[in-house]
Amino acid sequence: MARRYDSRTTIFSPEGRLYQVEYAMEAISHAGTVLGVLTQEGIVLAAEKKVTGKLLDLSGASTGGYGGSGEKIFLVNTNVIVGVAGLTADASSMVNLMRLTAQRHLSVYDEDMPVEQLCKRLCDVKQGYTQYGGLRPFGVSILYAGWDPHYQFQLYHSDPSGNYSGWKATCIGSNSGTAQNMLKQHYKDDITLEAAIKLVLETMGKTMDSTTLGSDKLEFATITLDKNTKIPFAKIYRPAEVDALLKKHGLAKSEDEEMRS
Amino acid sequence: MDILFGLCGKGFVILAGDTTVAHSIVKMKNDEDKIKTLGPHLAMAYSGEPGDTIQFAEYIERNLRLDQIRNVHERRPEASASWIRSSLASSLRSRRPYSVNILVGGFDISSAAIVEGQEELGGTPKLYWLDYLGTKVEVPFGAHGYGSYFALSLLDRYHDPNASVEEAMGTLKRCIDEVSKRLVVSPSKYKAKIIDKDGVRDIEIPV
Amino acid sequence: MSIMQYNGGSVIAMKGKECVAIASDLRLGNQALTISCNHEKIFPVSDRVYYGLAGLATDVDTMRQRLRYRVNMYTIKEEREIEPETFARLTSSALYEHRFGPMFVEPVIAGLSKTPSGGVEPFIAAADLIGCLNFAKDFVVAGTASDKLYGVAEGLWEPDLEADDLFETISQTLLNAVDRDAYSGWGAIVHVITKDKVITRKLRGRMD
Amino acid sequence: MDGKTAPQMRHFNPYSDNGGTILAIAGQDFAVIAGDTRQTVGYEIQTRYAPKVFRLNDKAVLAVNGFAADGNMFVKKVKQKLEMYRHAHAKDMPLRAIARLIQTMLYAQRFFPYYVYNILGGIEEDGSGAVYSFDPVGSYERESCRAAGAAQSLVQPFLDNQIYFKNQQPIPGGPPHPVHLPLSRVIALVTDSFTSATERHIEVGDELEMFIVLSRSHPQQSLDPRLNATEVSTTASGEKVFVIRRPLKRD
Amino acid sequence: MSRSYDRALTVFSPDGHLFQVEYAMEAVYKGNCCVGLKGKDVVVLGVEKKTTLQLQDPRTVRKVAVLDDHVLMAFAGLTADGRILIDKARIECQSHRLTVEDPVTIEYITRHVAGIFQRYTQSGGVRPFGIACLIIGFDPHDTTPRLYMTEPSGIYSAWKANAIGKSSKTVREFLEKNFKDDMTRDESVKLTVKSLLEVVQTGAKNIEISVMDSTGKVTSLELPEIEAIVSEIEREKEAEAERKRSRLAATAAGQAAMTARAGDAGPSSS
Amino acid sequence: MNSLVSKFSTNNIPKQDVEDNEEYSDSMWASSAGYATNGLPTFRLPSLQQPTDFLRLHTDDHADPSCRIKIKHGTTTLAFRFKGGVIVAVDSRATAGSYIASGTVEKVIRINKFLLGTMAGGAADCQYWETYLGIMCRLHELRNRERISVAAASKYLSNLVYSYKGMGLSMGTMICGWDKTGPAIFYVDSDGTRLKGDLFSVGSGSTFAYGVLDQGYHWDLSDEDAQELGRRSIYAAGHRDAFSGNTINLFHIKQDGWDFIGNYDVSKMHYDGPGNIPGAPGTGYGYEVRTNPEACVVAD
Repeated sequence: MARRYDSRTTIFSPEGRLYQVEYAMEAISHAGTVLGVLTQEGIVLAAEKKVTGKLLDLSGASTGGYGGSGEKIFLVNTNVIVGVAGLTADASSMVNLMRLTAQRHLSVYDEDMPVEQLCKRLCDVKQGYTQYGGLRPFGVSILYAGWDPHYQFQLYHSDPSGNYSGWKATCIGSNSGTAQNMLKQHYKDDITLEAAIKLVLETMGKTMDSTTLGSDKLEFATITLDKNTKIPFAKIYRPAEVDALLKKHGLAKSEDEEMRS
Repeated sequence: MDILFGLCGKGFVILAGDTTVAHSIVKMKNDEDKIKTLGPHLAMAYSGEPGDTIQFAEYIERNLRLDQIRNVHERRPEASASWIRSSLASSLRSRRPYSVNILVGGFDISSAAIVEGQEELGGTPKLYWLDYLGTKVEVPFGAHGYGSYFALSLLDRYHDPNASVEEAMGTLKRCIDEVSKRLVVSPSKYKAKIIDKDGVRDIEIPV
Repeated sequence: MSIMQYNGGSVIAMKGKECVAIASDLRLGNQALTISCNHEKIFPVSDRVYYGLAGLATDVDTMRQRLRYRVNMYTIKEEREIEPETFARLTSSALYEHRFGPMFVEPVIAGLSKTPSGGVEPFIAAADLIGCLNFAKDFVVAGTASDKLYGVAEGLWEPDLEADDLFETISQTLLNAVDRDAYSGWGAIVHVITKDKVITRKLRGRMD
Repeated sequence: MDGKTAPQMRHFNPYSDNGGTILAIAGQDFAVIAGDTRQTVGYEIQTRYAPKVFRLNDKAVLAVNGFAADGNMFVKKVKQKLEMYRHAHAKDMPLRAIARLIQTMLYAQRFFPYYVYNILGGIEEDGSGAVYSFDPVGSYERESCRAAGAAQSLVQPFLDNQIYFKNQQPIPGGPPHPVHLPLSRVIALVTDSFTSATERHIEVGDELEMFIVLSRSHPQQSLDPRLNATEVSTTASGEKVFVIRRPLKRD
Repeated sequence: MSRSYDRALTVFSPDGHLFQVEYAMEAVYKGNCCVGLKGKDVVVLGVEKKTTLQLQDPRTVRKVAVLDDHVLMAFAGLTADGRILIDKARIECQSHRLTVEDPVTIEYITRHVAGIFQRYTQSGGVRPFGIACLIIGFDPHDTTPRLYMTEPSGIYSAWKANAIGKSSKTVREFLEKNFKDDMTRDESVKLTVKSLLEVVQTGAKNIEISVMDSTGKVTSLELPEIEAIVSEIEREKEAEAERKRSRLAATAAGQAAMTARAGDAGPSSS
Repeated sequence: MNSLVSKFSTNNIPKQDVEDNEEYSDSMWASSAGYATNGLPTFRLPSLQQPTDFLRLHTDDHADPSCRIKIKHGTTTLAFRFKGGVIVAVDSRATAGSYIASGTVEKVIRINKFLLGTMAGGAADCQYWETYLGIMCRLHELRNRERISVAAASKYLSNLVYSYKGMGLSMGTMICGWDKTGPAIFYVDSDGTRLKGDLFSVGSGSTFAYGVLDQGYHWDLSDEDAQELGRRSIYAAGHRDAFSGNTINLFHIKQDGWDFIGNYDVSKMHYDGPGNIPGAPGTGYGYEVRTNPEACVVAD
């Protein structure tokens, strides 16, 4: 009997809506903001961490690995990084699938998977979870930032319905409306990477609930091309690097503020 | 008995193949095109076991076409050739493997293939030699069939990677002439295709 | 003609003092016919692990793709570089998966493993085509010239060679061995992996 | 017809492979001819002492490898002919003549070959060291060094490198590679070659038997006593032949 | 079998409805309006597209999909469903060529798509596709334009002109009124734009037009071309309105005169 | 089959019932301690119905790589006639299976000052029979007081090996020389084929040699160009054929007999070419070396 309900997870409402999908999107609007800005020189990705706490052990991120804390921003392949907003568990499952998909492509074609193709492949899976019984939609929106030789740097946004589209600058998660407006005002087509980093940090600063920015609440990454080899290079900042960056842009919380908090 | 040649020049690659289809001692046809266009800047010449050749070539053709319709941009020659290789390699361990030898010629127009200082070429010519086992290797020139035993040394001597189309066709002509001169049952006619930044098209072999 | 000889090619790896070297010839043949003189058979896994595959070229390619897949997944999930020992086990199990229809390749692995004290320990290994590992203390070989490689290496190799000497030893071993093998040669490539860098050099080998 | 009347074995196989390795190196005025003494069939060792290297006369030593029975018979016949030659000409047959004799003897068996690989080493009439190598049906050439037998592919490339200096560039400005190596170096190389071959080939081992033929023009007419060599030459005035025996691994 | 019955999402209601299919149609009515229209030797697809947002990459917003060299498709409804369906149709197009060499006919591929639709109304554990499609093109070796429509239920039908999606009823009525056989290319395009303007308030920038002619060539109209047509239509409309107004005035005047006269003649039933 | 052939053949078939003790076999025409030779050499055969099958079973390493007796194989040889005489060029590799048994084989057999024979196929067969041919040519000279013609010498050899047809001899040779008629080349093989011609190449690498040779050949070549063509063609085969290579031996036959032009290392030809000699390109023959010299500067 239980199956009966299971299988009825994603069905049309009399108005032709898929409530499950809409609820999933709703879940995302409460998630930590993820913001991406595309430039000719590369892409900047930043994310707001929600899982914070004094006792959280972040030593793993500061010593080994790729950086970040493994919550919001992930390396998928040498040419793609993603930022996720929504259910963390769903996101890990998606990230794993992305990595496998990218590796499978690499095996068969001997090339890094083109970004849009990867994004589309994952969206196909997401769509499947909105159409087949016994499944609920994935509760994640994803920003894909990557490079391929067909369209150079690209930034895609996908949502639980399985839709995706390309963006010059966009934002998902809580307060994404505010951020979107800021981006709209300040984004220029010829923005430099440096300016984009500044724009991203400032926007994050405005959108995040807390008044101050710090590596405990922010994940940050860029993907650029190596000048000599022309091979994409993804850099997910380690906490110390994030703090240094914030300081450089004058957005770090000052010492006394830190004392107080 | 099929004979295939392929050679890269400055900003183009040429594929050529004989046009004979033989069955037992009979020439069934002498104007068969053994070169398939696989994309806007991609073609492949194939030879091998009769039946397998055309079946495999069409399978590849349709899949790459589907790939392109799906992804809008064309797949790079390297990736296409790798995919063809994967197909051959997995077929090798299947119940009945395809026995097809292939030359893949392509022109890579993606940003990564534009050579600094040679932007006017619009990309890089690519030629891949694949055999029925799924061996793949990028070569400046290549040949399949008995022709390779005569042509490879000749191309070592005469091929120029910076040749103009006319010069390259001259070199191709040498290969064809050599095979006509030395091979016992040599084909009478050949067809050639050129692939450059403007796409794939037939090219006349000089007489 | 054995299927292992179809495309020709040979690989060798040697241990040195805090360094390892791995080298291969560059021929790709179609039996007696030489198709390419620029066909590398050694692939990097990380900055301190390299491996070479001798045998049927199509399986070399397939195996390279499969190993890359597994190593990339390992690296991205574990968020650290794979150790040479681990890679050897991974290669072995990947080969054994095809126990009853083997991939016709013999891998040779060379790398530096990290010791708990922060130093490095040279590591080499080879396997047969179904993944039986052989951890040697001196050198390992594979390919059509393997018997010749054994002979020369046995005569030239010494323990605790420094990087430069190791380079010279492996180069001499490879070049002289492949010169007596009809299916290997046509140039060679050597990688010497040391603590701080990998030195890669192409050798001027006989072209016949 | 014939096929009915004359029964025959379907697979007549008179051959067997008895393993082992032989090696000869020619110096300017000497020659070293060596072989191990293991005799095997498949994975079995038939004996640990079966000589493969034979003194023919004071200037020629013949090493045979392959099928031991064929080899022994062949050596016997060569010796027979040399003896007859000595009777007819009152002198030992010169080395290059022995080489040609071996060719014709082998080729006479062209359609039922001896399964033997021969290496002939010794001193030519001009006093130089020489090595002749043969295939089973008699094609031969004069060389400076040659390995044959089970471990030929292990030993030969090593010798190419060490004797012919293959793939070694002389130090720029330094002396060129020597054309001939001194005897001591050659003996060391031969010993190394066999130790190496024993390490990596199951059919090689037990004992190394090394013949050294010194030309009359060789500066020393005896060997370093440390080498522990036995002289086996028959005349005091001619070329000198020595034997050195060394143990090899017996596993 | 019983299992798949159990798990079927789409089952008959006691009064014989397949509610999920009907609801899926509702999703279609929420989608962008698409118009398909056949001319004498052209076939036109017009789509209402959402305004590309300022920061969006216009390349990734594609409304009309190429199924094969000679087949185009537009859909209204759930975008992700559309993408999946397009993919399935593309595979079939190439697969058909591979098995029988010939390209698909437009009816064949429509039937195939409809078949997929149908399966998703009957199979266990799936919901129907929330889209309707217009498929246009020319059959191989043929110069007759083709236009088909399919719906989530699995119905498909051939049309001279039709519309799906938002306000499709209005547009269809408009087309029924204004369609003429054997229209030229320009007339066909113009009518398509005109019909879309029935629902698209924002004008040219939200209209996408693809024209396929009998050689199989597909042309996507550029924004200025559409703008030109829109303004022409607007001019005509104005002229029409003007004429109407004057005619109305004339009629009114006439009627007034008539009334005046009728007043003389007494009431009548006209 | 072989027994039938031997019954009806008019050829001089060797005696098959030679004594078991082969030391009396007539094949030993070399001075076997004073025993002279008479007529054709004879050979010992295994006492079997099909001696050739026996031989094939035990020696043909192409059909069965595991067979024991590995007869050396693989070769590229070529010879061509032009206005300046005959160019003969050969490689020097001998292979047994995949093992390169020798890189210093003399594949040009110097029959006499005016006759050269090339060697392809079984090394021993060529060496033996061409040496034997040398004896016959000398006898001819002594008997007839004039040099044997190339035609006669090649015919003699052809008849000789033809009489062993089907027995498993393997030989493909070119008898080249200069006689009264001028330069001449005859191709002779163990099947009994004998062909007069201007240009031949024999051996596993011959197709590669032809590829270069045919394209560069014409009658009016200068001596230097002809030598270069011979050298370049053998290089081509050495480079592409696994069973050819090591060194090139080049001969030029002129009116006054043959000249040995030189011995060239194939690998050196690839990287550096033959050096500063007339007719040579001045660079290496190698494709990479020729087309992209910068990329070829590598360490050793």
